[in-house]
Amino acid sequence: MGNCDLRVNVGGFEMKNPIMPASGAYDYFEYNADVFPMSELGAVMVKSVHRNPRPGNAAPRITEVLGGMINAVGIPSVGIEKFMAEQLQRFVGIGAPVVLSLSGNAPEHYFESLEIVADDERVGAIELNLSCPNVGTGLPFSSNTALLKEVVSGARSRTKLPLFIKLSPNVTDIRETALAAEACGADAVTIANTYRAMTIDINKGKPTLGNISGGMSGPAIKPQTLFLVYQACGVLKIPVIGCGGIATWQDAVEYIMAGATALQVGCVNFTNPMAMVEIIRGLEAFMEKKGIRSLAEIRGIAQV
Amino acid sequence: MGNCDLRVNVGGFEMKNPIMPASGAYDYFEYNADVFPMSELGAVMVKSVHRNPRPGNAAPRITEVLGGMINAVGIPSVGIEKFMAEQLQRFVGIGAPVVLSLSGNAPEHYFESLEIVADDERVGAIELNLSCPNVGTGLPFSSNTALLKEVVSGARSRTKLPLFIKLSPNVTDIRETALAAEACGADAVTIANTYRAMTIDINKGKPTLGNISGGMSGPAIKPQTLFLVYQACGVLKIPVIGCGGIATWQDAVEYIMAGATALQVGCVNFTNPMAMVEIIRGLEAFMEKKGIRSLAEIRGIAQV
Amino acid sequence: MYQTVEVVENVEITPGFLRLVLQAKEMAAASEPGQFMMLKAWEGNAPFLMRPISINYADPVEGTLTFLYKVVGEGTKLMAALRKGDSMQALGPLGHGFPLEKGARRIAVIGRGIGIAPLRLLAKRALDQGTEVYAYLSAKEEAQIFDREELAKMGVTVRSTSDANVNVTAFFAEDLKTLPFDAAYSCGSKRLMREMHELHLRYGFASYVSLEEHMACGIGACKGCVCKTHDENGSEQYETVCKCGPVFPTERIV
Amino acid sequence: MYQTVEVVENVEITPGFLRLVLQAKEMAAASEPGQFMMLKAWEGNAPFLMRPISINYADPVEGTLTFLYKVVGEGTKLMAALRKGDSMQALGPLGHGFPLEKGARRIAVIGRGIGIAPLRLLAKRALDQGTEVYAYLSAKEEAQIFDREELAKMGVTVRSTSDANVNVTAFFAEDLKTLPFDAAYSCGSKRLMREMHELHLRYGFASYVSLEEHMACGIGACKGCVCKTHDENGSEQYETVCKCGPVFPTERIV
Ligand SMILES: Cc1cc2nc3c(=O)[nH]c(=O)nc-3n(C[C@H](O)[C@H](O)[C@H](O)COP(=O)(O)OP(=O)(O)OC[C@H]3O[C@@H](n4cnc5c(N)ncnc54)[C@H](O)[C@@H]3O)c2cc1C
Ligand SMILES: Cc1cc2nc3c(=O)[nH]c(=O)nc-3n(C[C@H](O)[C@H](O)[C@H](O)COP(=O)(O)OP(=O)(O)OC[C@H]3O[C@@H](n4cnc5c(N)ncnc54)[C@H](O)[C@@H]3O)c2cc1C
Ligand SMILES: Cc1cc2nc3c(=O)[nH]c(=O)nc-3n(C[C@H](O)[C@H](O)[C@H](O)COP(=O)(O)O)c2cc1C
Ligand SMILES: Cc1cc2nc3c(=O)[nH]c(=O)nc-3n(C[C@H](O)[C@H](O)[C@H](O)COP(=O)(O)O)c2cc1C
Ligand code: FES
Ligand code: FES
Repeated sequence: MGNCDLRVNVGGFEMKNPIMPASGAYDYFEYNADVFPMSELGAVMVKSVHRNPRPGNAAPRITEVLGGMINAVGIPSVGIEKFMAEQLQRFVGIGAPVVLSLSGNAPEHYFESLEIVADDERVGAIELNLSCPNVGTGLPFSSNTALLKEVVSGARSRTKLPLFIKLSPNVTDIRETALAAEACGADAVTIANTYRAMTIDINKGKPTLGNISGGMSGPAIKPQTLFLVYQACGVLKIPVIGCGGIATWQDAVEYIMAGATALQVGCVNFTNPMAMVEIIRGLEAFMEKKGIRSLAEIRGIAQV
Repeated sequence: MGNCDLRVNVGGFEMKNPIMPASGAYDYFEYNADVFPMSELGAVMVKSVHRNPRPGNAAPRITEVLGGMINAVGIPSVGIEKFMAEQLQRFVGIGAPVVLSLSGNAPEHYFESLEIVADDERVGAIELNLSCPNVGTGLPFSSNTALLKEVVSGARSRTKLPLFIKLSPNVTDIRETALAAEACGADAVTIANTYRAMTIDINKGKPTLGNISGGMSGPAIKPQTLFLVYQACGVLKIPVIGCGGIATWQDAVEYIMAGATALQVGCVNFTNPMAMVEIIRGLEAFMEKKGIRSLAEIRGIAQV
Repeated sequence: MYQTVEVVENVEITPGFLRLVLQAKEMAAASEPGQFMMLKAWEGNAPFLMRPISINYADPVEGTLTFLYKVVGEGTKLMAALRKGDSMQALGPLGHGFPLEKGARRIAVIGRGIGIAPLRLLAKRALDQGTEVYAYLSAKEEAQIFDREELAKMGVTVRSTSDANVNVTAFFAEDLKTLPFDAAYSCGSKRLMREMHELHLRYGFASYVSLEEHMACGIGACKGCVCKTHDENGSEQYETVCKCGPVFPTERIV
Repeated sequence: MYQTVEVVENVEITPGFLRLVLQAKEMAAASEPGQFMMLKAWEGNAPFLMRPISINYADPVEGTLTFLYKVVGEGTKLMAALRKGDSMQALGPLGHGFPLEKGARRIAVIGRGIGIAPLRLLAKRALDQGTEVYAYLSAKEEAQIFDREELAKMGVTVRSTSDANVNVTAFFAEDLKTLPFDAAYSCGSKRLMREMHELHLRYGFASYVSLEEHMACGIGACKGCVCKTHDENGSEQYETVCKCGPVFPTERIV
């Protein structure tokens, strides 16, 4: 190893390798499973921080499904003020840049949070989680192109940090929302958040989750998100961060061949705490074996 | 058994039990696995018949994924004239009513087909497959509400048979398309067709399927379609036919509790040819055990 | 710790219930009573999540961890198929277990059915530090009153019942009339917890319960496994069962 | 037929290749050479699809079906874990196998590696009706020239090679110079098929190949497993490998 270059540049955000956790699917600092140093990762992503403190949803918050899980955690949060004042400091010196995921219930929430963040130099990039299903119409922000544009434009004017927009997969055409984010100044789009889903407890005759429905993630949804990434990469100029069901280095290669620049690993971290490191090493070994010197050589080659 | 009533009425279409195959996922007459008589089923659904003869897509047409499969079969068809003249007759006397699924590349295709069908009395109901991904914008018909309305209204004026509209799950809000179908005169909606998805062959650096992407189905997508059915049942007056990943009687009960009136079993027929009969018997046993006399007693009880 | 560990033994002790022994030296050395492990006895992604199972016993000398488990679904069914020499994935020890005061004179451990599992290591540690242990055990059937002999052999005073009409906490209530207890611990039944909590209110001993919630990560990362508790000011909050628990003082539970 | 069948034997014959014998009386009685079965050696939905495996041998007296298979992925790995007495799901016999003319004097069976599997039952049925059988077998390694001894014992004239520089069809070409063949059958290699087809064009014997495609249903219902063929008028069409095939005359293949 060592001959191949895993570095990627995600809209101005430099990563030594393309792997970072997906927001909410690994809380590296406080809740470290202690299985590898965070410095191995291309970046560390924090669980979405809400504008205001929130308790999150009632239990049960998770349920298992074939090849994955549904969560209706509901973004419990200390709120952005407390996060900046008390928690961010702990990420300093971990050997990987930090991406701060922000969430809100209204466009102003994102704007206020960004003003509080004030381009803090401890933050490497911002990801706007526009896929929270509890806003206005009952649809995520990013499913409403007009609202999406409003938030992205407003956010862009309030931060100089690399700005990633995390999109919902529950849209008729991901190219429309991805292009809208690009047009409004996003540096990259993250595709995608979880898929709306539910299970029913047939003995109780009621939805299993406290919140009725939730977001499905895991290897079972990978073929769907992979296609969204493929579609978006076909029309975008800005980089795409692939996120959905990545469990192995082979999955990572599929996403890169579809056109993704960086990758987020979500709930597989729960079922294999070593997954991210195994993916990085597997990518390296694959490149070595195939004589690939940089990821750019294979990025998007599956596009027809 | 015998005390419980599995009969359902789907917008005027009577079924002795709620189970029928999903279109294209079991070709009962010609390609019978010979594992049970068709008369056990609530109805028999034929593979979508296209307006004109079509060869279908290039191989590979299918690929396996975790908990399901992706198909890009592309509706090979003898065309509606030949179907009516040569094939329909073979379904007469099988002991279950026949639902004829129609597909097309343009609204006129559906209209012409319905004129050719001419409310033939051998046909029990019509299902319009409006989820073929090769039309106009590259999106299925039913993802475009205006086009959907045009087709459903036009179809309604051309047939007196019970008319089912099969919707695509790849929409921002299934309630919008379901309500549009209802408003234009559909007798029921079938939710849903397959989810767009793909896999990439990392050794070749190319999409696995000949058609690049395809439609994913199977138990892995059940939690997503179940939620769509739940959402649609919350707003519709007409019945919903649930279709997505049904493999066991427990799945069937989940769909009925979400509000579905009838159910279609798709690709699980391939992996367990006895699945539909096992589901019917399991439903019966469940009702018996719980003292449920008719499916109406549990239909939609999970709605909150 | 996250390791591939070897199965030393996996035997059915009564129909549908097994004892699993794993070779896991460092994990055994680190284990505290009331902690649990996330276990995965299969390859691939179906079932998807690891399964939380309480540590029944940890032998730091042999370097083994013992679990008692009930076969309820797919995950535990696959676990039951493990044979000596097979390997599996294990993450842990996890969570905050049963607090045991150094100078405690006497404690009660109260469990029902498979909920008896985590009590054995607690009893062992208590006895080792000179604390007297009384166990009140119940189950649907005699054969499901797990560890009764093991506990008795260790020196625990055991009272048990499989009579549906007898509350095992009644034995505890009886003993409380004559004996002072510093703490009581329960697991496996909401009713046991409530009854123990009532006695706690009457007699003032410290009272702890081990809770269960569906878990994804087991380490506090996913926020999926919450229960409602009272914070210091008495207002309600969510706490993770895996990280803040699984053991909570009963007065904190809402 | 779709049945739960019992494993009589499942043994590794050379690393990575196994012989599976199933007790399946009616299926064995119905099996024709070149047909296949859809097999599922696991419960649940992962892997999802059944796996198509050619019938290597069918013994109507013992009521057994024999398969030869290579471990390539998850499905065949799970199949390899089957033990005597285990049960599995089987659907079949399926497809149109090798056409064997009643009065045929002499036929050639040509296979490479695991592609040799379906030839044994064909040879048996041919010999039974008094047809002479010549087998031309090749593989990467000697140990992968399956059924060589079985075929020889049955009375088949066997020529084989594991030399990468030798084409086993050259042996066939040699024999063709002196012996008339009524038909030839190949499986397991596109190159073998092409070479056999060329000889067919030269010598005029009937020439059949068994194809493989990824399959979902195995019975013609899903239209997933197509290959391109020429129809009677010479125009191109798709046919299902599972139902119209898996055996096709080589001149029909596009
Ligand atoms: C901290 C803790 C300690 C536990 N200790 C033990 C023990 O020592 N012995 C024992 O037999 N069982 C114990 N359990 C319960 C055990 O985790 C479940 O019985 C097991 O996960 C069921 O898995 P399954 O696949 O067999 O069942 P399924 O019902 O198929 O499981 C489906 C899903 O539900 C979850 N689940 C099901 N039941 C429970 C439950 N009661 N608690 C949490 N999640 C559940 C599973 O983890 C899985 O995600 C404990 C649970 C927790 C939370
Ligand atoms: C008619 C027919 C007869 C066959 N006979 C034999 C036989 O006698 N012995 C034998 O060893 N193999 C045979 N095969 C190939 C065998 O079906 C595959 O090797 C097997 O399905 C691989 O499954 P897996 O889960 O181990 O591999 P994976 O690669 O994990 O399978 C993934 C998917 O690809 C499919 N697949 C993979 N390879 C093939 C292939 N070559 N052909 C068709 N589908 C494939 C699987 O069915 C599955 O859906 C036959 C195939 C066909 C179509
Ligand atoms: C328990 C859990 C919590 C999550 N919380 C968040 C969150 O706070 N913010 C966010 O943007 N995405 C959140 N997600 C979505 C993930 O970041 C990711 O988009 C999704 O899980 C798909 O990736 P995966 O299939 O690899 O898990 C969460 C996912 C899970 C499973
Ligand atoms: C191989 C295959 C072919 C299909 N062909 C059709 C079709 O012709 N018309 C149609 O409306 N749906 C078709 N479908 C979709 C199914 O009818 C069904 O909507 C989908 O598979 C979801 O159900 P399932 O998860 O139970 O398979 C097809 C599905 C498969 C797997
Ligand atoms: S299981 Fe993830 S926080 Fe408890
Ligand atoms: S595998 Fe379904 S048609 Fe051949």
